[in-house]
Amino acid sequence: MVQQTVREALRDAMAEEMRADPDVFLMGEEVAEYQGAYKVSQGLLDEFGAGRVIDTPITEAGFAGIGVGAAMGGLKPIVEFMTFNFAMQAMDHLINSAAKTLYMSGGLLPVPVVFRGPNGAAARVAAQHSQCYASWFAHVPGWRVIAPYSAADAKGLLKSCIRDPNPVVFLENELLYGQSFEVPEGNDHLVPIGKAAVARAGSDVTVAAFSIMVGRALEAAETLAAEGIDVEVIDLRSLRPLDGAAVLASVEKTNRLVTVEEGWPFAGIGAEVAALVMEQAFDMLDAPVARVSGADLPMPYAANLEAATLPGAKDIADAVRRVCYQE
Amino acid sequence: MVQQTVREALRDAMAEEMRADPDVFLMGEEVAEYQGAYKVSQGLLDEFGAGRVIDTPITEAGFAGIGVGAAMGGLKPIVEFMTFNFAMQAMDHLINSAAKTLYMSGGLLPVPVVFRGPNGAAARVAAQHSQCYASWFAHVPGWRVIAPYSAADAKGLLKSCIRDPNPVVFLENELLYGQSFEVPEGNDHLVPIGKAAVARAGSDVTVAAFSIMVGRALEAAETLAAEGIDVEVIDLRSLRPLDGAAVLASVEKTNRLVTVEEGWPFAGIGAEVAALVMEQAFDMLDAPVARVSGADLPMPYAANLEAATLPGAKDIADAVRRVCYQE
Amino acid sequence: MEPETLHRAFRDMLLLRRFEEKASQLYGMGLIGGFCHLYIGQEAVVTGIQYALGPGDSVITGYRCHAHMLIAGVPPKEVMAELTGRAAGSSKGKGGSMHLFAPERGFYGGHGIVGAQVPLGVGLGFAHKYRASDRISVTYFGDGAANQGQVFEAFNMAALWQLPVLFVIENNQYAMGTAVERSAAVSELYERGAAFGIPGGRVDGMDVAAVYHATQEAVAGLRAGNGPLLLEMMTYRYRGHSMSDPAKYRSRDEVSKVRKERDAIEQARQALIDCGHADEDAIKEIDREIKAIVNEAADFAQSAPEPAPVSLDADIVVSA
Amino acid sequence: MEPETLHRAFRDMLLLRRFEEKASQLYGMGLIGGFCHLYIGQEAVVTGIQYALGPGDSVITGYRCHAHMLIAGVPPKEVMAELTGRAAGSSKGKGGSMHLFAPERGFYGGHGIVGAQVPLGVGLGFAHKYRASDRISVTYFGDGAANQGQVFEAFNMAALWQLPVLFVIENNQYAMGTAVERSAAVSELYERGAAFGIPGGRVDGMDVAAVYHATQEAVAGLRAGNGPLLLEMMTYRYRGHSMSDPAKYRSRDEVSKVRKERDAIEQARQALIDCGHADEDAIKEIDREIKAIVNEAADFAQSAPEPAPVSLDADIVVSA
Ligand SMILES: Cc1ncc(C[n+]2csc(CCOP(=O)(O)OP(=O)(O)O)c2C)c(N)n1
Ligand SMILES: Cc1ncc(C[n+]2csc(CCOP(=O)(O)OP(=O)(O)O)c2C)c(N)n1
Ligand SMILES: [Mg+2]
Ligand SMILES: [Mg+2]
Repeated sequence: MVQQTVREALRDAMAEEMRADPDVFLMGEEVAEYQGAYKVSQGLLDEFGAGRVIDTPITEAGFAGIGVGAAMGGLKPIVEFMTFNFAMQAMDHLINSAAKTLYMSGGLLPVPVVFRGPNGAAARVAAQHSQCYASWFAHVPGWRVIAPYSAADAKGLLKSCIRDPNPVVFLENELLYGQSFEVPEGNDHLVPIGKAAVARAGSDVTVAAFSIMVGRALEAAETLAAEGIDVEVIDLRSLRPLDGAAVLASVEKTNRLVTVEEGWPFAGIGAEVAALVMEQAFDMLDAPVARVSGADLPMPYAANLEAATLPGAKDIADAVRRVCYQE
Repeated sequence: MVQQTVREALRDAMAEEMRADPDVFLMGEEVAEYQGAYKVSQGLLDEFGAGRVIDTPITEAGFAGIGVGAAMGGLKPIVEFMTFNFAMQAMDHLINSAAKTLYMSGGLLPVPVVFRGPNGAAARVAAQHSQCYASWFAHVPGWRVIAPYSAADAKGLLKSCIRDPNPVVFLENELLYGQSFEVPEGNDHLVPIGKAAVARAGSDVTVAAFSIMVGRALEAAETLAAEGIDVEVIDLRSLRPLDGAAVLASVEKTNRLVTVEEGWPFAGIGAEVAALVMEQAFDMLDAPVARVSGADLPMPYAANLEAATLPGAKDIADAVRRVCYQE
Repeated sequence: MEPETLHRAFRDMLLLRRFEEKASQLYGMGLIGGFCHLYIGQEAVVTGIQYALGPGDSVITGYRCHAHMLIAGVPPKEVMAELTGRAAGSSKGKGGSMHLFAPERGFYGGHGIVGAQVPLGVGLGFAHKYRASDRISVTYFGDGAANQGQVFEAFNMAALWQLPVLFVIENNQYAMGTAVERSAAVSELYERGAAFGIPGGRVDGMDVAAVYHATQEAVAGLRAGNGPLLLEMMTYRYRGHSMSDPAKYRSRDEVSKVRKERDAIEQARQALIDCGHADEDAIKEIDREIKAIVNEAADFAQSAPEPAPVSLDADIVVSA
Repeated sequence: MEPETLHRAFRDMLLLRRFEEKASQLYGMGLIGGFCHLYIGQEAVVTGIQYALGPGDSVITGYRCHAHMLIAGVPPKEVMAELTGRAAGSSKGKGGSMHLFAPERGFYGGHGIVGAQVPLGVGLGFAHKYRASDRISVTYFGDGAANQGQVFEAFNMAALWQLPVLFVIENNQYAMGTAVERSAAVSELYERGAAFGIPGGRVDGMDVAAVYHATQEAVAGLRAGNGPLLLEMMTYRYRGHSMSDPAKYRSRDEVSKVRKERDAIEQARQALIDCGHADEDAIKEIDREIKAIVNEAADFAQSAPEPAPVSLDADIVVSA
């Protein structure tokens, strides 16, 4: 194991896959000479040259489409969105050109492209720069939607996604880029797409989270442990396909579930997990599933309002107490 | 009451509001000289002239943005998307420019624009032309999302939406355009935003649907009545704000719920309704909420595959029997 | 154009037309559903262009794509069976009229969203350059599509990176019911690349030889690495935008004038006869052959089985 | 430019600069968060343009918008309090640096998505024409934004409908770390409207008088109903793209050369002295005044209370 930031883990994942496969390349705004707006592509231009690490103009619809076209032509593009907020300009290519083409072509035309970049809120960047697209993307069939928390998962999943023959949306989190984790050494660390992980084993209640909220859930679990509530934290990691079996297995044990996401509640990932568990494990539930989410409003700028909008460990702990009837 | 098609009802709603308020105008592809790709704007060019019924080039991002800008400038634009599939090219303006601006401006800048057009599947138009955007739009705060079924609701809600000071997404259904309903006579038929309707009263089980699926649910209810199951059909109509109270009131009576939508299941409207009911009425439920939805795949073209993808009265009836434990 | 090539072009263009006429019939019989955009009138464009291409070149277009499939060499049966939504269709019945693909023959679809194929086509050109091959990408779009913002974004990147992309505007004068002057502030669409340094030219798209020669020249420059190029093909569609469009936005006279004076197939026929390469009998024989092919395709497409229900869940993703 | 106007311009430009310098300090102290894009270096552009406008004209721009607010006449306190996220801020603390608005003064924001303000600005122009007023819309965007597809879509519709829109490219040579030659296949951005019949011109954006006169002329044509126009203002930003950008993609020399040779404020100062309208003392007095205003704004912005927690749920929608 080595200690690495999520930023380094993502960079290494790309570098390793680019070394292994000449068809893999990276394009996006400021990915080359600037080394990435958030420095995720540090060093890649030097190592791979301007033919494989490519700065684009600020034209998301255009370069997302070019990425998809290059994938149709047999390459394996990694397309970085400076943040996924800007991917909204390219939404049609993500959904209609990338996710639907394999099916529309009866299997003739695979689209092995990875779209990656930061998703959700950073710090104080307000409404247009803070949206979480997890539930939008996961709503749509035809591709993989990934949202890792730890550096090890970021690396292992990104490598799996680059190798995967399908289009992928890979949702990172800017606030996690600088956070350090243990990462397995070497080039062959792969994490399978579609499998959740038990981030903390526990017996009293299940908390299902993804991305940065896994950290908040782990924090809450520590607090709750002191109160005698033993929380199992499931890191969903893959949102499509979602590892429903892992959630159900945990709920079978704990009989209680809290979902956590930073995005909006309405038809969010939490809604899906709650509906799924109700459908498949209604009789196991000792309490209604509780959803913790970002507040149902555009992200405000003011520090205090922003803090009130985003869910924290305290909100999670409160929800856990609620489903444990310990308020 | 007069007998009217949904197409006529929508046209009348626009014409009446345009007569009443000179700031209301219509823009979109083929809305003027062609009278609408689906003839919804029949006669409007003649009555209101080319200054208020405006054909645009095929540039959704551009004209959606122009519509939003005109609304910022104090007009009340109705922007028609030939279908909402093409609104994906304009998604950034719908979300970032329309839905978020009032909040970002601390209330200074309202955006009274209505985006309308057909949503979801028509007949045999395949994957890129058949997406249901209901859950995507309803996921996002800052606006109204409406999806009527009957001509009376189409008219009354569209009129309310044009008068509403907020941005609106108004989801129509191409297959309903030609369907006839009773519509109250006169210019003053308004239906309030945010209120569901009981499309059929019943006591055994609640079916919550919207748009074309209300018709399918009513069909299923007829079949089930013959079997002695008395179904209450709730027409959600407004998806944001969603009338959770109406669903809960019905479930309080029936203790059983089936949700129906033609879109994809994952994080759909059904997931939201199921999660909501679980949170707020867990103890009332005698069975897990069942979701009926479109299949989780891009829409296929072949007639038999398309039919297998979309939910029908039979699927709804099956789900009702399941939640009534009558299989 | 060599008489042999012209002969081949006449035959191919006739196939495209008869195929579409048959599709129109099947549509009328309810055997084809949804949108169905016929290529009738525009045959010279794909034909002249395809003849100037070689193996490994890639082609992409919008939803008006039957002809692009046929000229790429896909058997008419497979195309027609896709239109009727059968398992033997080129997309196994899942794509329909707008979503035809034959990547092994260099044809990348068949895309339903106006303008979206343009960045995709630039991506195909990117892949050629990335591989240091001399292959090129032909990216077709309509006069209406030419207003799409992503087209300009794609122009800019194609020019910045000097990609081997031949942009082809099939200017058939209308985008649905909108005449080009009503959708474009300036109607000289071939000049739209100028802001990015992309040279453009206008070609008589009803003259297969003119199309062929202009494309040959363009392709030579592209293979030499001279960067992207834009050709505006002046053409015309005789039918409505799709099968459901009565096309009331133009006069019958306008249509019949083009048909009479500029029809590509008629011009080719006349030229063949004039140069003595074929006589009326030979022409009739070709027509008979083509009709037989098209009828066979239609019979096949009507009798071929629908996709098996289990295929519903296939090809949503590639199982790794 | 009349000496009085130049005097006013000097004062206004100095306010814009000192305001930004103060914002930079507050950012360094952690009082301003998120992104913060300073306007330092570009002051002549908004100043010269604003002077050529009248009441009822509308203005819109991107996220680099502090100066646009100030020059529209919004009290510096309200702008600075928005930057610090306080209830007294122009957006009640909800928008922050990128989302400033003053519609009652004709300023429509303050938009965070590159290029998105361009169709919005055309919409504002549409509203003017719809109302048959002679008011115009000034739509600012950057050299990077000039590549955005929606800009071309907006050009086309503005030209088709002959809308009173003045498109202003603030070409400060860089889009984040990308020099204009690396993002635009052709760097003459003022020619980008040509494909739609929109005349364009280049203006020295470091010379407030040049900006003013070019805009005056443009506005006269716009008010007369001559249709849209495009001006490319050649300017420069001295600081990084935002507060977090160390701007290593250019040399110190490049920056200091512009500062030394083309600085708008220094040019105005020199001209005021040269024409005898002001002496060094008068200049110093102005600077003192401006500093006081800016300090007061900063004090206010630091001490003003945060938004009340209950305001979180206000203004999500207008309650009808
Ligand atoms: C983004 C988008 N908007 C609208 C449509 C509906 N639509 C399909 S084809 C078409 C007209 C396109 O005209 P043109 O580009 O000239 O091509 P042609 O049909 O003449 O070949 C329209 C408006 C669409 N498919 N995609
Ligand atoms: C659609 C979109 N893509 C990317 C960004 C991130 N971004 C913000 S500003 C900027 C550079 C814009 O440069 P330019 O248009 O020249 O304006 P300037 O910042 O120089 O004033 C970028 C890439 C964004 N906000 N929106
Ligand atoms: Mg056309
Ligand atoms: Mg710039």
